[in-house]
Amino acid sequence: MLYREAGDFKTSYRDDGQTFPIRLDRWAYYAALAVAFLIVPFIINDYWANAVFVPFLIYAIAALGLNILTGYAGQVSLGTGGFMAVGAYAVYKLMTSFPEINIVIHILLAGGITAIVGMLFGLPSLRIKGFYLAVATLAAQFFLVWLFNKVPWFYNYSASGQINAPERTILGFAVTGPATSAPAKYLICLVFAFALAWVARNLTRGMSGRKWMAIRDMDIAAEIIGVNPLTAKLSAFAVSSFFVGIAGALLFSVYLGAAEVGEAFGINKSFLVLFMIIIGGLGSIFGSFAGAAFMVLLPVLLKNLLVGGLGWPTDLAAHIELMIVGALIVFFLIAEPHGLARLWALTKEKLRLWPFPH
Amino acid sequence: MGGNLMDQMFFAAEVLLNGLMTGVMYALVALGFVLIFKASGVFNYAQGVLALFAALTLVGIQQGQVPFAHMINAMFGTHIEHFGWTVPSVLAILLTGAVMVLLAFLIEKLVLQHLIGQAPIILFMATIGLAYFLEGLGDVMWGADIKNLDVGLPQGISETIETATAEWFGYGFFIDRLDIWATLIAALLVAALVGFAQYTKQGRAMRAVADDHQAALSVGISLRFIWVMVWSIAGFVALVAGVMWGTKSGVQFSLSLIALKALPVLMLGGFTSIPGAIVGGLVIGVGEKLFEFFVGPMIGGATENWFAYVLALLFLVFRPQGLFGERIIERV
Amino acid sequence: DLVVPNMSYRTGAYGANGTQYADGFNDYFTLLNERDGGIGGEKIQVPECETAYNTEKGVECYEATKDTGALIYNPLSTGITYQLIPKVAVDKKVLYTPGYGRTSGKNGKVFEWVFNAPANYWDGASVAIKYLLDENGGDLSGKKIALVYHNSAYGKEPIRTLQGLAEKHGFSLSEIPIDAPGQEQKSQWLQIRRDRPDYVIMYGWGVMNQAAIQEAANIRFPMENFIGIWWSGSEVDVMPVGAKADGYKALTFHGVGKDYPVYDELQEYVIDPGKASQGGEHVGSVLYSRGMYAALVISEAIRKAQELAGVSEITPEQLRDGFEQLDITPERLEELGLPDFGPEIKLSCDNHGGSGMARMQQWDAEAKAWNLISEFTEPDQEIIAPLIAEDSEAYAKEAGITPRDC
Amino acid sequence: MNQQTEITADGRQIGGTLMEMKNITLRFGGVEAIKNISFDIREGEIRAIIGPNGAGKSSMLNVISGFYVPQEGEVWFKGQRRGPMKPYQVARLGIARTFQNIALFDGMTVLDNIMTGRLNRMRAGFLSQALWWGAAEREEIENRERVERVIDFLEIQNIRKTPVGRLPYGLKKRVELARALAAEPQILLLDEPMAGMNVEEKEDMSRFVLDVNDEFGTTIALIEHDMGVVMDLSDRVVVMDYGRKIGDGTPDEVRNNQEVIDAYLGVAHD
Amino acid sequence: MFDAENSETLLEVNNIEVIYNHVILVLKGVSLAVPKGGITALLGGNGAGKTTTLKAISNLLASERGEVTKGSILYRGEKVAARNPAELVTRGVIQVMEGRHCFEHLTVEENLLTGAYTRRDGAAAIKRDLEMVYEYFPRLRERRKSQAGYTSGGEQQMTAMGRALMSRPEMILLDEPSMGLAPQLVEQIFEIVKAVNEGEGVTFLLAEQNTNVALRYAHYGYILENGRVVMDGPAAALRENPDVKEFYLGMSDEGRKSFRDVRSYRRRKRWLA
Ligand SMILES: Nc1ncnc2c1ncn2[C@@H]1O[C@H](COP(=O)(O)OP(=O)(O)OP(=O)(O)O)[C@@H](O)[C@H]1O
Ligand SMILES: Nc1ncnc2c1ncn2[C@@H]1O[C@H](COP(=O)(O)OP(=O)(O)OP(=O)(O)O)[C@@H](O)[C@H]1O
Ligand SMILES: [Mg+2]
Ligand SMILES: [Mg+2]
Repeated sequence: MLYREAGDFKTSYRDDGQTFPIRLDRWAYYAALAVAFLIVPFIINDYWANAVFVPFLIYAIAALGLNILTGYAGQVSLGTGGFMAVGAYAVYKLMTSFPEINIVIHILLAGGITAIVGMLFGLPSLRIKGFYLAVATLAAQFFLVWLFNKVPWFYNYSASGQINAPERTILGFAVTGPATSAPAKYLICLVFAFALAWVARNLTRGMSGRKWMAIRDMDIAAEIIGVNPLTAKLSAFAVSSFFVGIAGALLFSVYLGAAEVGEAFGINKSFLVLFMIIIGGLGSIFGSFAGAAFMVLLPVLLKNLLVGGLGWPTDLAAHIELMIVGALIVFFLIAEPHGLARLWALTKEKLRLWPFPH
Repeated sequence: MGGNLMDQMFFAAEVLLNGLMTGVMYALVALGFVLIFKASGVFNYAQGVLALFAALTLVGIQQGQVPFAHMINAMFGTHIEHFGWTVPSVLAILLTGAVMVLLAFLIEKLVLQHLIGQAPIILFMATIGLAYFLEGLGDVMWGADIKNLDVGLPQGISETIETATAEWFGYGFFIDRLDIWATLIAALLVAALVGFAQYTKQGRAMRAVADDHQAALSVGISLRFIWVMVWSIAGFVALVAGVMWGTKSGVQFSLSLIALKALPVLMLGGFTSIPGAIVGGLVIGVGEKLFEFFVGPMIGGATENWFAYVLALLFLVFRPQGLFGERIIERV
Repeated sequence: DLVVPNMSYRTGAYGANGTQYADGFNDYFTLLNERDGGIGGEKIQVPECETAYNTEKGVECYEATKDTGALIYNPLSTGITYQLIPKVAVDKKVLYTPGYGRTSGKNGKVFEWVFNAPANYWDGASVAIKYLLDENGGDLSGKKIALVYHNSAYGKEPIRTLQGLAEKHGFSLSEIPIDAPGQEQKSQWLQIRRDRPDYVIMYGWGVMNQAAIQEAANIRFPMENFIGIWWSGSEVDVMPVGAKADGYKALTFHGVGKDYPVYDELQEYVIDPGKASQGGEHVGSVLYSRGMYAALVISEAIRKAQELAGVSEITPEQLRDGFEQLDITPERLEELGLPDFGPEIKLSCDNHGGSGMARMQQWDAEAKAWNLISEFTEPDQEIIAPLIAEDSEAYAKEAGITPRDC
Repeated sequence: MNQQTEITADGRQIGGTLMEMKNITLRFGGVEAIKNISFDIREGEIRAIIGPNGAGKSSMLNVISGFYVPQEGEVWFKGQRRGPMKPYQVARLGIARTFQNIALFDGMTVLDNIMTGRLNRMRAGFLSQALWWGAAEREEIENRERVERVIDFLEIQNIRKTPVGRLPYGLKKRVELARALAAEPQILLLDEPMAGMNVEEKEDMSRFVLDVNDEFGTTIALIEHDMGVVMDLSDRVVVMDYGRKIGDGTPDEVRNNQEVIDAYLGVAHD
Repeated sequence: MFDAENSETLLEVNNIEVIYNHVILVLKGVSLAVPKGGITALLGGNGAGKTTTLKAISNLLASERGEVTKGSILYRGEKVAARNPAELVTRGVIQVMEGRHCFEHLTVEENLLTGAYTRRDGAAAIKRDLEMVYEYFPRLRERRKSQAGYTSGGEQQMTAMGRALMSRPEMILLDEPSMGLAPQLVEQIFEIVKAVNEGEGVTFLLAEQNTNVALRYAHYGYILENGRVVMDGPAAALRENPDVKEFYLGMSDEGRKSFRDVRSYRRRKRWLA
């Protein structure tokens, strides 16, 4: 038995409610945190930051957000791209209108603004359910993109409608703008991802989380036992959009530095994030990270393998990459419909019994 | 001044009419969705890509392209492109139909079979995976360049209608001949499909499967057969949509994006209703054209992408299952 | 070796267009390598990286190649260009965006690392209007012109220029946006059918182009009065429409067809030995020529840089200097096997965009060929120059750049 | 109207009218599921509703819990007419229930399911929950203690952390009861709590129902098809048939009512 | 009258093990024999594995991520595992699932017709059987045009049974037919089971919680607990067994005991020792 919990007893309800009740898990978690905060920043370079770590962390935040809405509250949304755009444009307007205020506050405010917009578009969820709702959220996606493209105020009347992130600093280190160093980018995203994951964990283990899950699992019954569907659904939309808005703000300001709404926040973004949570695992915080890692890393790996390793022409590689990504998605869904998180949990369950089969 | 007003009205009528026709084109794509949703509860995102794949295959067969030529050339340094023959349209369509059946068979065998009883969202995701795969496959098989699709469907303004209306009303209406054909074909398709679903044994079995997979299995309905059948039909509908849209704007990647235009149509018509797809298509087509035309200029245009969705959304707020969708049975 | 990455896109919605451009770009460098052993004795490496016209993948490509000694980038995407403009200033890489990108990149005082010669979007708009002025005996007053544009940063670029020109020349301008991908343009073209503008100018890309040309044909809009920017004027845009596209016009800033000596050499050194990019399927097409032309300008700048620096293995800084002193004269073009292929390109520290000259081409559907129908024409700098100054100043302010002295 | 407090044979106290249904009529399209039915529920009693399938029993429960809104009639609770209310508002009045086709939250563990029963008693603000600071954590632990008591009571300690989806039917029913009990309701509505159970399990369940009624004085309204259970447990029985009320009274009265025998029991039950 | 001694064995379950999700072991060696023409009852508490056994027989486990890992199931001497559910239906085995599982959006009549899906003997024969089903369940005739989703529990149960009959089965696997039905309906359904059994010669294997009724109608019974068969015998014998009486029939020596008087601590079951 490699993985044991025998001897790991809880003596209070507080201990019993902690995030990693099993000691081994707790250690693994602390070790991962230590590596992420204390080691990676010193060895990261531009390529790793920009191609892997920063997008991974930002998408993990977005995935967390969508997972709260879809995985926990059961409301499928395809409007993630649009909400990310709200975050991006909000932070852009805030950055350029109040340059003297710290960027962290801007990013948080951008999340707040997105939360409000999210609630607005969440209103139909009271009537519309299932795939009808999913498709209805596309209205948000397309409308928001159109709005940011159309109203010049949002992009400060620039000729082409592109927005550019000016340089902003935290403690004297640039975190946005072209001069940002790789560790700075990485760290700000890491701090946000870490803090938000913690918040998500808190919300989902408490009463809010239970209300969301109740609505997800059986909305009528939830209402009859006392869950107010209005507040439960709207709060899910709000929290989810808050996360997604922050992800959008970071994506634009820290990662891309410049963005054009239709291109950076198009419908593909919505699907990408949805993929992440499904591959990672609906209703799982760990799954959001796992899914984001998978979807960010896979194309990079495949590209390096097919073009760099095998020397195939780029277009052939790109097409085959599409096929492989598609096939892998299907494969994963077949192998474990509940995502990487469940796969991991099952592995642990098996390890616990190992070497016995049942 | 009066004449001007009349002109305005005629023009509005013209926009409306063209909206109807465009709606039919959307409905063609939506129909495939409905079929698959009805029979398996699967929200098939890959329907658009299926249309692209069908159109690519059709052109490829028609022009005697060597499948996977690019890959073969890249691997073996050869220079093959074409077999050097062309295939008549009708035969090519039949062959493509056969390919679509084969594809349906493979999809069932490799994907759906393993996902029986999973949550709808999982199935939905699987179809997105499928969409990626087919998109890549289509490109690898037939190349990513823009292709011309010509199966002899006429295109361009119908001059008969233009001159006739010019004589009657003093205003020549613009109607695209392709749209007229699309309307005819769509009407035929819908009539056939409705008859099939409602009045045949297999159609009933298909609806049974949609309601309850396990129960369907328990009465001896072979899910595999029903799914292969439905996906084949959907593949055929995709082929029709692919031919129409391919004739209209060439066969290339963006063809798969028409799926996005079909979604609001579905919402409005109801995911499970074949006539709903048509009616939804008409409402969306007319709605978005009129809106773009009358309101669009005031708010900067390019409203078509979102307006259809907002229209469908508003509509759903009042009727959550769409116009003709099955009422959602809510009991505890 | 000199590294010139080719950020290409051969997949996705614009893959059909990107493929041809990328082939031309690759093949010209292959030619130099095969025929001359590179430039100044240095072989050119052209690692290709697929962006799928997607900004994030573009960033990934940039980051993946920038530490491999890359000198210069040419992403063929306005979106990615905007992404890279701030980055290249920090990493000190040259960004070359012929005929696309940020128009005000022309201002070398602000955009030290960006070059967009020989022409930009605003030049295109102005040249198109000049062409129409010529056709109408110098007077466009009272005429109606419609701009059909890709509803994105790229498509919106010419609006201000055209508005300025409309005011100056007294024509009326109506703007008709088309959302990507743009397969369905019925209502827009019905509107055009009703409004009967005298001319339609199009800034499109991808499937939008052919859909527009198809719709124009459907409503029997006279093709001679329909003018596309250079990104709306390649074979892939007109071929699907067939015979009805005959007479459609588009701008270009380089020659068309295979009637140039350089193609013989390409045949000999690149295509026949089987070294052509992707089998040489597209040699001679408009977009292929454009990719090749971009490669040519880059190689000339490299040559100049080597000459100035006195070393063959140059740095990006030296390449920038090479660009700033670049002078591709008609004679030089002739030497390169492309007589009269492009306008003279003479750049300086403050002018990174050249003269902005462009010419008109017209589609002959029967011969399936583009024909040049006008000479290189200068744009109306009176309108454009202030706009460029204004836009680059705004950028300088936003990004905290103090313009260089030149 | 208010009845006198009574003491039953086995020493339980039954108070005045707690809830009263007055002339309820409920229609679905053309179907009249409930036709002008009135009855009352007294504080502390166990009130059974019986009737053939499709009689409208569950619909009646749904009316009480506010899920169906009757076209006609009034619901009185604690001497006051209940205005139009959403189901979750009704729940807050202290009415909890179980469902005929188990309506547990399959994706959650047993413990979380039962904790949802307490959601109306947890008031911690959103921020506090997000930061797991102050009220949120305190409340969580307080309520957890109460829930643990319910868990002990129903003897389901060993499945606390199991996701309910995996549980066998009987245990699910028990968890559902636990969830309802956790809300510490005034009235507990049970829709066929013993369907699909064998005698042994029915005995267990009966014991729980009786104990709840006994120990907490909870009023119980119960739908059940097992006549043994109904006759043994309930103080009074309402009989419905095709939406009509055909009988109302003590078990003995009901079981000897010829109309009830014809419509429902089939044969006279012992 | 059915004669268990001389009847051939139609279905044989040999020592099967079933595992869900590769980890949850549910059946731990179950063996049964179902004689042709009889009514065999499968009794046992919640989670004993009755449903699982029936699903293993009709080969419906795959869609629930369950699999038979050991043992074999023979129907007319032929391995069931080799056949898919549809083929089993054509061979005469049909299951009425627990919880009814009607097709909600189909009308009652359409539901019944789906039962005839596998039949090849023509529309007239199907029509005749439809009439037969309406004879057995007159209530269904009244509701034939309503969507099954809106019918009451009893009507749904009847629909499900009628649907099974429509396939002209040789053997029906009936999973908890009495659940949630009014007492008089329970009797009625079992009367119908009996009538069908005697009239059409259909063999029944029924899983029931309602031991009382089940043992009154069945010929033979198996008691399942915790994935094992703990007792079996002719129904009459089981009815008299003191353990069965106490634990499954709720009788004590003095006759039926009241639910009010249940003891909190019961005698331990003999077989759980
Ligand atoms: N939401 C609804 N829409 C339409 N009809 C309904 C709805 N809910 C119930 N009915 C109908 O109302 C009638 C009463 O149903 P109800 O569920 O109350 O019966 P019941 O007495 O609980 O029966 P059972 O003992 O079978 O549970 C039935 O005919 C049913 O079909
Ligand atoms: N799909 C499944 N995945 C995991 N476990 C399952 C699954 N289905 C059933 N089980 C477990 O298998 C055991 C036996 O279940 P089964 O449904 O066969 O019992 P049963 O005897 O029919 O009980 P009941 O009388 O409640 O219907 C139970 O413990 C149940 O939790
Ligand atoms: Mg009921
Ligand atoms: Mg069972």
